[in-house]
Amino acid sequence: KNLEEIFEAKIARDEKIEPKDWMPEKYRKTHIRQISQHAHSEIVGMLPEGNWITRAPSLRRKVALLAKVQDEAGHGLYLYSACETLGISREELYEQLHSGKAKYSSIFNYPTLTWADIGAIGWLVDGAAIINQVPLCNTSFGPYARAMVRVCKEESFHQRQGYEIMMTLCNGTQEQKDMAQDALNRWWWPSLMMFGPTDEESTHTAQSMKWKLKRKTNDELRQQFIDQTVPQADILGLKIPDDNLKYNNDTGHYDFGEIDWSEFWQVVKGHGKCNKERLNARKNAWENGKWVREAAMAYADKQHQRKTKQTG
Amino acid sequence: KNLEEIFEAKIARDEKIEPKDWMPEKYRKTHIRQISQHAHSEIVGMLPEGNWITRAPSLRRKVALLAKVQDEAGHGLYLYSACETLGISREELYEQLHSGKAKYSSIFNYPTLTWADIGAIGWLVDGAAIINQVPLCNTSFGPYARAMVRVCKEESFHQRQGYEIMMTLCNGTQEQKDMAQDALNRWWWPSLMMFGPTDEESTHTAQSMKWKLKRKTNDELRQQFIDQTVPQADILGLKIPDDNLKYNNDTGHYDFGEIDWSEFWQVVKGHGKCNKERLNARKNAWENGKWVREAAMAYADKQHQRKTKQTG
Amino acid sequence: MTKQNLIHYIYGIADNALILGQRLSELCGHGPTLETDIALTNIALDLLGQTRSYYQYISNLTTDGSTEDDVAFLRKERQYRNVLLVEQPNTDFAYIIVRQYFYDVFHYMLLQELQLSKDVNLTAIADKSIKEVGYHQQFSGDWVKRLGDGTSESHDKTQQAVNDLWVFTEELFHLSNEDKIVVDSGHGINPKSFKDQYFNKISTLLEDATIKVPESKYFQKGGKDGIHSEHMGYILAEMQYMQRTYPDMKW
Amino acid sequence: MTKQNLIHYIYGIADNALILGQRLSELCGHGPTLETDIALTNIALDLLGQTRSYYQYISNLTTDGSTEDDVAFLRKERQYRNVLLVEQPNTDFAYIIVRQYFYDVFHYMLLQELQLSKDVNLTAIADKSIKEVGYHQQFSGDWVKRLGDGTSESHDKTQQAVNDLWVFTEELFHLSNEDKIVVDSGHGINPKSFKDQYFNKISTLLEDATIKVPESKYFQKGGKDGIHSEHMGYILAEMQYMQRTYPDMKW
Repeated sequence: KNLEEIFEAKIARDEKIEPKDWMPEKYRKTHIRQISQHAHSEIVGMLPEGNWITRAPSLRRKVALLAKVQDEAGHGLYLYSACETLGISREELYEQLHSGKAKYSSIFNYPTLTWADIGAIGWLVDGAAIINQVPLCNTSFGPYARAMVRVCKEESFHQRQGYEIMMTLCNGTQEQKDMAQDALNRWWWPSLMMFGPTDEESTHTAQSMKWKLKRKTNDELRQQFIDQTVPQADILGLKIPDDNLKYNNDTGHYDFGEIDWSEFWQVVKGHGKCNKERLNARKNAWENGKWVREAAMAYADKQHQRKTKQTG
Repeated sequence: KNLEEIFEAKIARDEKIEPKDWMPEKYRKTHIRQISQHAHSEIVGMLPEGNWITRAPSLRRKVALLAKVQDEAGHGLYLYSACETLGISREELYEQLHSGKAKYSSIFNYPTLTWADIGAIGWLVDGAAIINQVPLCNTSFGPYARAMVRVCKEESFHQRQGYEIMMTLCNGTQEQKDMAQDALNRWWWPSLMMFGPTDEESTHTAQSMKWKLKRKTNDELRQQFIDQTVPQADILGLKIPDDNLKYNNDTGHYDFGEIDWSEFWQVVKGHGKCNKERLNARKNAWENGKWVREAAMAYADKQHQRKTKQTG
Repeated sequence: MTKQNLIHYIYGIADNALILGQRLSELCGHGPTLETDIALTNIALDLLGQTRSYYQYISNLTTDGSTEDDVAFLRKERQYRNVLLVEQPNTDFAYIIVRQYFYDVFHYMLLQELQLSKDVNLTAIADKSIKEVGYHQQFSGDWVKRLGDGTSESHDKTQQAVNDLWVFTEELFHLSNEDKIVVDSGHGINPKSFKDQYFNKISTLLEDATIKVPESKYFQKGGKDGIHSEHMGYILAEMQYMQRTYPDMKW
Repeated sequence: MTKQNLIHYIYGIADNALILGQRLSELCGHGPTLETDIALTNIALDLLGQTRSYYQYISNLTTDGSTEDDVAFLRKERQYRNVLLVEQPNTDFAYIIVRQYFYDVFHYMLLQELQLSKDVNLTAIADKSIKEVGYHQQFSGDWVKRLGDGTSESHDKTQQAVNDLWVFTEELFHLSNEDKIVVDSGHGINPKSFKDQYFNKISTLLEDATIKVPESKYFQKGGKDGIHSEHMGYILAEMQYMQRTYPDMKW
């Protein structure tokens, strides 16, 4: 009981909880769930963008995209490491991903169909991610908070890069502009869904608020995203695909149309356009890599034995 | 002894040897070797042209190429069937191909690099094949002779089609004409090698002559091919890549330069550009198809048992 | 109904034949036996032949001088109207056969109806094609039975292919708003009229092949609206390579 | 030496970096571990960065206003001068590592010599790149040892990869007649000067990794003369897709 009070007090004082500190089992479990889900999202998120690396339209864009996807691998790495401090191995985490037990962000179950999708993902998906993630830089669990500081810095670079791709397209030929509009049409609603179900439908929120895993509700964050993004679309000269979108002078926010929650749940439940492909790609990478990981371990063992023999 | 005399007399009278007829073991073995080598060549020969089906530049050409490659599969089928009448199974024949024991025509170990290669193969490779094969329509072994009648008819259609591709390119843009010339440059010498080593180096010829597996020597056939092809190249406006090529008024034939026999032997011995790919493609098709063939047999057995149960 | 509506509608049929023909073309020379290699190539040839008939008709309908090859090779991905089913990869022979069977049965029923179109060009193509497609569905149906009721390995692979491809069947019956105009005019046909018949037929054969009919209520669509899977870009990069790289030439 | 000779020569170096970078790009997101995924992507990034430097130099040398992207994406297959080694497919991780190692060791020795070129642009690129390439050969060499001297499975796969890729090593040292002009002028370097050193180095490491050094006397070449393997067409169809499909646009 005393431990729990110390723990609660620490959080209340905005001090970080560190892996060696005592923590309630539920805190540990919730953090494993959230951090791993976040790590998995980075890793699965490499795939839709990775789909365009070999077809990027210029060398400059190819290099930038490759570097961006690599950053996502890096984020996955920090986040898995943060998660491992909670006493779970990377293998177990992967196992949960591959078996479907652990989730990842549903946005990555949509296909990337044109080059403009690479712009739209940077602009919208990374934009939404940042809004979700910035508050986590101050979350209570130290390793997660520190990982998020690095992640957020890079994400905002990615977002600018995505927006710049969109800008180039919108300053280009009519065909390029159409491509940009089409990408916005397809990514807009899924991006809004990235903030999760409406507050009425959302679970865990109170607890997460206390642990600073969450500071605003889903609907608040979604509204923030819309308010931030609409003017950016105006600058691009693109039309957001929502006939009900309208600035509300009374609230100072944009009103917007109804989200198709049946689509949201369909994708979350594993029936989106690319759920199967994404998971298969990850599973194949892992299974095909098994012999490589085993070789590395066997070699390290042999080297170790050789050394101990020499010195012993 | 009597049997052998009857057999020899039959051949001398230009009668066909049929599978049920007595034949010397060497005749059987030689025919299995040659017919299977020919069948394998058809099947492996599907691969270099098959490489361009998905990239054919027009629907008409795509359909024609697909049909042509299918014809080659058909030729393979007749020839394997002819070979099977000599008491060897298709599985054994494939096994010989896959293990490298049986050979196939070395020409198919060169890569198809541009669309013009499809024209050049039809024109030159099928052209050379016809010259090699026409005499076989009168060979002594009945099933082989009859298969060759069908094969030759289709091959000459293929050759005209290939020449027409070359003609279209040569009547096209400079880029297309260059493409045609480049293909001729790469396929000319390998085509000359299709007639095999020079007569001095060639084995089996006397025996093969007697059995009508051969009516002219390698060098005679090669000369016939050159004499026939040079004027065709002139019509196309293409230059044959041989500075020593020159019409000889005395002989009434074209003189030509030295063939690079070291290349010939390198490819025959398995070290051509595509030997490994071609054989792997065939082995993979066969190995990946194993479960399909087993399923078909299992199903046929079940159907048979069901029928016998019903009637029994 | 405008000419544009009609062209749009025809793409919805013809692009299936093109893309499935392209997918089958990839297999030429790599089949499990020579006989199946030849049979699948035959199907590809029929489909590509039909594609040409449809595209030649479209080429006649357009006023900009587009040829059948412009139509085949010079559209952008978002302009192709094939269903997602036909662009699925040649994962293994079970996928190839199940994909084919799911398409063939639909295709046959579609052509039966299309024979009754007001559009004489379409009925002519349908008349010419239906016999071919009858053979296709016989071939693929026989193989579904062989594989499903063959060995336990082939059964499992077939069940897997059915499970994975089932989600693409519903889209075959999708009609865009533009399509509806063509249907209402009597030129197009409404596939919903034979939807039950379709699912009855394939379910019966699957059961006969000892394959469990999936019960998923989730289906994928998008292809008919030009929203394809990520496979499509690679199909097109390869298929369009020559026309894109050497524009405005005759071959 | 003409400007054309020099451009031709530079393609012979730069195209290797482009095509190997492209091959490695295919792997991004599919590595056996996150760490190797990141490391291979780093190599790809370095190679593509070097490619850009070379192509920008070529772009400056040309008088027709070609940009680095025209040079990268708008040549025909026969105009690419990369060696066959770098276009070989990502068959498995052993192939990827062995291909990389065979290339990296050559690349490092090449850059060492290129630092002594008369051409200040080339020496500048070599100076900038050599440290990166030093890391590459360290990484790939370490992995050859891990895989060769790891498990029996990894040993066999590595031996297989070495056997299959060995035939492509000799071509690294091939000089076309045009190249010779550039070498003789002091701008290019003659790789034959370090050929023995190369084969000694890789043979020593292979033996260290318990891998048998192949004894084949047959080698493959052609890439440097634009005669590529059948893989190359598919690499280009994919890589050039956007530039071919949407000509003359800015991205």
